[in-house]
Amino acid sequence: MTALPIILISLVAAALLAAIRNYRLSANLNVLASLVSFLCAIGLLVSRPANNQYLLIDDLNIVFILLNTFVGFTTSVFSASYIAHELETGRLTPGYLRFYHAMFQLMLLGMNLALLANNIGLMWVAVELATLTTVVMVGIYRTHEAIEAAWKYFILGSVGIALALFGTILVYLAARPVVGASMDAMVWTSLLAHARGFDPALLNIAFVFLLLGYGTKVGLAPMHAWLPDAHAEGPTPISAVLSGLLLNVALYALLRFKLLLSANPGAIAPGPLMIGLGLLSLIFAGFMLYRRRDIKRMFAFSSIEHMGIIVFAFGMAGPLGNFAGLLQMTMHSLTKSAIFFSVGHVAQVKGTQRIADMGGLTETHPVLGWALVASVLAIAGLPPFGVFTSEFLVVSSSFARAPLLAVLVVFGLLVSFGALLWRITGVAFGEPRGPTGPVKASYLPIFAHLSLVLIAGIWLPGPLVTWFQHVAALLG
Amino acid sequence: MPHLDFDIAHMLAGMLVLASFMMLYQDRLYALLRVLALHAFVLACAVAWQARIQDAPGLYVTAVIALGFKAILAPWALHRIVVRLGIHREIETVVGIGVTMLAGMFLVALSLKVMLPVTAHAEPVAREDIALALSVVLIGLLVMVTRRNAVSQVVGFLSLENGVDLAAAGAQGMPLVVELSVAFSVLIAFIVTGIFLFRIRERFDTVDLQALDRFRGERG
Amino acid sequence: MIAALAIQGLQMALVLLLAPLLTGLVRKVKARLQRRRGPSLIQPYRDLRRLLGKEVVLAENASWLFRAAPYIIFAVTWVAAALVPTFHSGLIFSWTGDLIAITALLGSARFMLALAGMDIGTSFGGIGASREMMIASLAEPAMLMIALSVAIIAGSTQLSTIAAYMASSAVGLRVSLALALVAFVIVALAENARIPVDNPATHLELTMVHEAMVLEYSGRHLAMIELAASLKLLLYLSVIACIFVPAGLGHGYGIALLGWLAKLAVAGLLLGIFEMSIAKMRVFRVPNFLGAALMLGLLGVLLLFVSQGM
Amino acid sequence: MIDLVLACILAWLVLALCGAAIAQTRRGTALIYGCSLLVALVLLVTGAAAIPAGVSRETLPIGLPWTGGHVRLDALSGFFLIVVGLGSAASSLFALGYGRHELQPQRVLPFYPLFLAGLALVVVADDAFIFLFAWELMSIASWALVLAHHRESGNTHAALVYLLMASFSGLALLLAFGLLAGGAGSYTFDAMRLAHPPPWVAAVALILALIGAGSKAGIVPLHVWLPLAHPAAPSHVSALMSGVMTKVAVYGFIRIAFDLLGVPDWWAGVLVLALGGITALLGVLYALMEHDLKRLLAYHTVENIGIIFIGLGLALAFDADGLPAAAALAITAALFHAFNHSVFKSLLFFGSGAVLTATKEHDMEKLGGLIHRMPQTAFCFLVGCAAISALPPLNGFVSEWLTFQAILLHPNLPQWGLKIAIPADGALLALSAALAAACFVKAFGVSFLGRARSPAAAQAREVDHCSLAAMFGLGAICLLAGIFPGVVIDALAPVAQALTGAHMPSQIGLDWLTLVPVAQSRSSYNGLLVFVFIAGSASLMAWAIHRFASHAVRRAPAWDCGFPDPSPMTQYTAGSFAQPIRRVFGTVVFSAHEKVTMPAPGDTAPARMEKSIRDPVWATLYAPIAGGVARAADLLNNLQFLTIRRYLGFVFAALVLLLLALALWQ
Repeated sequence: MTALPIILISLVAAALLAAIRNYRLSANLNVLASLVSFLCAIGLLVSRPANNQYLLIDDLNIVFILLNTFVGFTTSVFSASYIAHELETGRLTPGYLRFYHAMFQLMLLGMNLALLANNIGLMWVAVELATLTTVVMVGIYRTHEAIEAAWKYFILGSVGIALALFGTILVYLAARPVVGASMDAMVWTSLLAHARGFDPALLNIAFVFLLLGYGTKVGLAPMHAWLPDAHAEGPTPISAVLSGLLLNVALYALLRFKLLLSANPGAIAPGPLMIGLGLLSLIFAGFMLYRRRDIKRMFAFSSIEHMGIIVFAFGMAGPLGNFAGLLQMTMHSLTKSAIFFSVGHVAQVKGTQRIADMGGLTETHPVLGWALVASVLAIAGLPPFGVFTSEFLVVSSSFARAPLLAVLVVFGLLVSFGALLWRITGVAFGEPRGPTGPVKASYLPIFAHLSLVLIAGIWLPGPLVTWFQHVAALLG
Repeated sequence: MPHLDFDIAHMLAGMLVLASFMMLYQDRLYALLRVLALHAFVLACAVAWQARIQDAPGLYVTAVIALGFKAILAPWALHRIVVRLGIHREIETVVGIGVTMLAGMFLVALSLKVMLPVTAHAEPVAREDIALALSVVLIGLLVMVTRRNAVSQVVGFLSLENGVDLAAAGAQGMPLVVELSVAFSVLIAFIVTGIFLFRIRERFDTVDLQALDRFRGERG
Repeated sequence: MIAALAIQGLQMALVLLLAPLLTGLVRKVKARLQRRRGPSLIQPYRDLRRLLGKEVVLAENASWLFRAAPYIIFAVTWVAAALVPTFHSGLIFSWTGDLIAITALLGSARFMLALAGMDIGTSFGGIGASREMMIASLAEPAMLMIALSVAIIAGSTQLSTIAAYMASSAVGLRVSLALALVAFVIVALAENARIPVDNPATHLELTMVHEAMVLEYSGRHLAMIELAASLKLLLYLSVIACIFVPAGLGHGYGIALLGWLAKLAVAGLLLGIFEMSIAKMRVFRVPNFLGAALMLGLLGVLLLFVSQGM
Repeated sequence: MIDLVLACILAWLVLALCGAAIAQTRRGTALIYGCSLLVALVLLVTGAAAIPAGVSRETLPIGLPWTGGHVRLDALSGFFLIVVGLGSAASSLFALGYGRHELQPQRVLPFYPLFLAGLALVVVADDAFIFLFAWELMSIASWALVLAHHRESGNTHAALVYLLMASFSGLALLLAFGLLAGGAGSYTFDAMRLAHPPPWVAAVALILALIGAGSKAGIVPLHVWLPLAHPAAPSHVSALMSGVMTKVAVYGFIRIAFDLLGVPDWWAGVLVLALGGITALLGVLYALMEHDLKRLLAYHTVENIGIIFIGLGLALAFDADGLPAAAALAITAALFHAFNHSVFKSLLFFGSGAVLTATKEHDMEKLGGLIHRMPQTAFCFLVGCAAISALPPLNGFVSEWLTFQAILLHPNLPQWGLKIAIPADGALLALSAALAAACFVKAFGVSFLGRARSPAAAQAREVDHCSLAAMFGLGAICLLAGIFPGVVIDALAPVAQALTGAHMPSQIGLDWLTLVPVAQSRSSYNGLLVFVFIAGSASLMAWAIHRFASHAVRRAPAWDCGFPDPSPMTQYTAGSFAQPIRRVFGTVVFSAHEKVTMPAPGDTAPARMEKSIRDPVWATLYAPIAGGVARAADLLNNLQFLTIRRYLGFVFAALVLLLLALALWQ
């Protein structure tokens, strides 16, 4: 059993999808491919392959891979029903759909590769691939806004990428004297093994570049500017993938490099930097939520907010902090993609993304409306959903150690909660507004995600916990 | 390593920084493109020289890419775009040239200061090269920030990327350099062949980013 | 046991019997001071008999509450009066309620009376009820403050114990007690609808409070309410007597009884003189008047809390 | 024992699911409420049995993986389980009738049992996670119930404010627990009990607990959500929120302040006393200014919470000064009042619910004369009014009397803060009690007495038997708890013992069932005798008069000093009733002022009188916060509309700054 299939499947699927004209067939194929790669990921759980110079499976990234492939699968299911509607309304043409599906698989390929890579160079290439594919996906509607969003995303993204590459090179430079001028100097496993001998000064500079470079893709303020528009203007499945997966991938990269730094005694502690950026993003996004008129853009900002919390948690580190970070990350990508699924259908019903044109959803579309309410409550960190657990851990564990920071976090949480609650009350309750036609929604993905989050909120399975704890220990 | 090799490598890197400064100085589009070509040419030389002194054949490929793609193809393509889109030739800069130059100076100083504490056992070539590469990157970013129109920003980005390449080449025996530079070239190809510019061409009469920004979500 | 029960019974009978007389006395005093002969002392008894004999004229929309209220009001007041040591401290049932409970009992009487006032739905009833509650909202806390300061001094809220303590020499002269007495007098005036707060003798005036509430009552109902009113007056005077001039209590029934009667007579006299000597206030100056009482009471308590010596 | 409680909670959760499933069906309502009633009764009995019985605990495989879900049933939890069980039983019974008029049962039935489950779970939770989990669950469920009639104006706003404040309280408690748990994250209450934190930690934790629990209980100035949310919910839910949920919040405070934190400092007592006193007075004043029946009741909840916290503050003060007996008296008074309030407040909300079903009105100015149309409801409501106004011989008086006794108990505490705070609270308590009486004369008099002010009120019909049964039941409890207070006090002895290390002397044995807090010579009260005497003498008198004097009755038009007015509009309204008190207190507190425009003689225009009232808390605390957030949002929002170049500028700036920092750091 090796990790290769995950990559290959996507590759092959992409090639096929580029060829197939019939969009139903291609949609189903898309779903199938995603499902198979998810199964492969589960296979990895069963028997873990040996690592080589290029591919790596360890406790840390297997979490991400599973999550990635799972959400990829559910998203493909959702996208099947979504694009059908897009075709009816004529926003997309079959020609574009071929492109769309192919790109979808390439995107998954890029992300999975980035997660699997045992090689900082390979990882960088993969992240770039993911970026490029998502860029064209964002621009696919070819409206003014879409193009501008894509352009913004592209420019900021490529600058970020460039900075990340510079950082990567610096890491290599730091590693070379110790590991020797060979491929090993770019391989995670050997890097980690020798990290303590690296030149701290170089590592520091490298981390600054990597933090900003990959942080741009994580969507941390002040590098966040691309994220809201990309979420708002792209097709909703892409928004779901962006929030649910791409941010995680970038975050994963950051964590990897954080490992290097924390393994090196001389280097600066990465904690404070991450805490600072995290708090900034959290509070900034919290305030930005209030003036949003576009529902997808609003939830994009909520993603920034949550990335802030997660980065903060990892910055606080410690067994509790890291555990909370991992949990929060998992829960966020499940919940947020669920939100985007329901929002996508809502937007299709209402024919717009303007919040002002939505209202009384629980009256007109009870299932959809309550699903949306539930997922928003979940993302706001209320029980019985999983985010509550993680935020509980973040706040309580950090208050004992750094009261002021915890108070700031609480402040940010309250601010953003106020905005989300205000909006969702308007959308889901009160007098119905906007078109109230029936909707051909695929509830399966939504409820799959929600039930997972619900279960996690009440009871975390033992293996998962020990595994998270192990990773948390890894992250120091 | 022989002293001469080091000097030449150092000199080439320095020239790259110089080219970046020229870029900062230019306020006319065509001239800017020429400087870009020069910039990429210097880079090619630097990389080739590194290939020679590190006798890493892979680097020659990078050098060739730099020469062919960045020094010739990209400037030419951008030139075509400028002509076809009839972009007005002056680049309106945000702040005066003088201030920009000063900022550039400051950036160079900063990068040197940052790189200084790197301990000696990363041998001098690497250290100096990285320091200069860092300043090239920063100046490239500065160009992007201080120029208003898209083409000049793309130019800025290219120079930034040249800096990264310089660093990669300077990092002795770095594997995957070729792959990375190829991947990067793809990125640039994306920009320069400019699906976006063409799409934008369909939509806008100008590639001035402010025109782009007029269609910002949530306005109105 | 039997004796104790008998004394308790005697007390209840006495207060019931003496209450109208006291009212008559006050009226008489006022009349004399106005150079009128005035009605005879037993006039209130005659009024009561007449009222009891008459048929009741009920407004059409009077509810059961309107009819039940007079009996409840009377009973509550009577029970309260039965708990006050008049001529004998340590009545067998005196521990049924302390000073606070007595205040609260009178509160329940007022509650019912105000509701009865609102039952018919006339503007006068409303005026009466609303003003009564406004006055009470200041008088009752004042009363409780007095109770607090007295209780702190005597270490008990139990009237018998208080009286015993006050009679003993341990009291000495205390500022708080003086404050309490002044406050108590003010409260008593307000609670019994006397001048300057209210005028028991008026009708058809927008200044009336108590009379406005009972405007719709007639016959036996009115009799009950009048009786309750005079009981209340008697009660307040006896409480003042047993707290502030406990002399005579506990020197055998005869002396105590005579002492109590004397105190009542003096109090009635003073009340009459006082009522004659000042004018009635405007309604919205009453709050200041009562607020003063409340402040005095609170001041007394604070003094006690702050230093035990005063 | 605890397993039984868990079973009840589980049953309620299952019922919630069923509720979601069968809400639309014809029998759904009856089924859900009926089952909830049964479960509630079981819970009630369990709680009652748990108080004398010792501690019983259980660890569930849920919650935080490495801690597990700890639940624990001790005397305190047992007592509050009684409150929860009684309240939920009564409201379920009431809802059996009331719920039939619900237009959208699917918006109520799923959340009602969930709410009950949350309430019960908070009380038995024994680690921070389960506690907060249940705490927030309770908030969410009630939030959904507040939104049950989300299309009525103002309800969505109420729900918004409510959940916002709820999560604020949750976060405050979270911080408190985080502090107590320490960096290692030992979240079980047992660990916290053993953890003797340093004084400043204890202090901060106590203040946070006061903020967290207080804002859920409705302490001024954190009460703003309460008068909005409680009335918005269906009446049986309002009863639960006002009668039970606020008590569960009180439980939260008691659990942290008395159980987890150990012996407090004396200033804690001062703090709680001050807040309690202010809350009591402001609550009743708000209520007096209010003419919406349900909102008036909600404000009275604020007042009574204040009274409860006065008791708790006294207990803290006595505890700090090492006077366990006194502390026991104070906390018994507080708990007793909590119980009483849960009873009569539920009763009153049921009454308002009955009025609502009968007239579709909860604005008092449109009611009146209901005593003729719905006599039984009127009677129960009257009992509730008398009880909440602390009139003997009902239960409200007993608990307030006990609080007074506690105030009187130790005038000579060493600290000056307490020397001032305790008597001041005495005055505030007395004032609020008197004002409460005034307020309920207004409430009952305007809505039930007099003449009907609207056709709806004139056509009102008596409500169904289930509702009446619930009301009469609670009314009976008001009376019984009033005339047999000894029973309750003895039942509370183990709780007081557990919290303060002492308990009040046993009451049951005393002759005539008298209530003697400390000593016969000091103070005593006998509700039973008072009741018997009043009833006896009243009926004796009535009998005697009807027997020997006259019993003739003639119905005639109202006399009204000779010129009665047929129009019911000439009656005293709630507004006019409150006018004197508004003049006396309102001008100071609410800067209330009236503007009378009297037309010139001969002018036929109607005279007008406008009154304006300003909510001091909202104006001085919440409006600025809201404004601040809005301003900040507007300010930052500009960052959404920059050019790409500027965004690049941010990245550039960040990079340069970090490099600079690095350069300086090295």
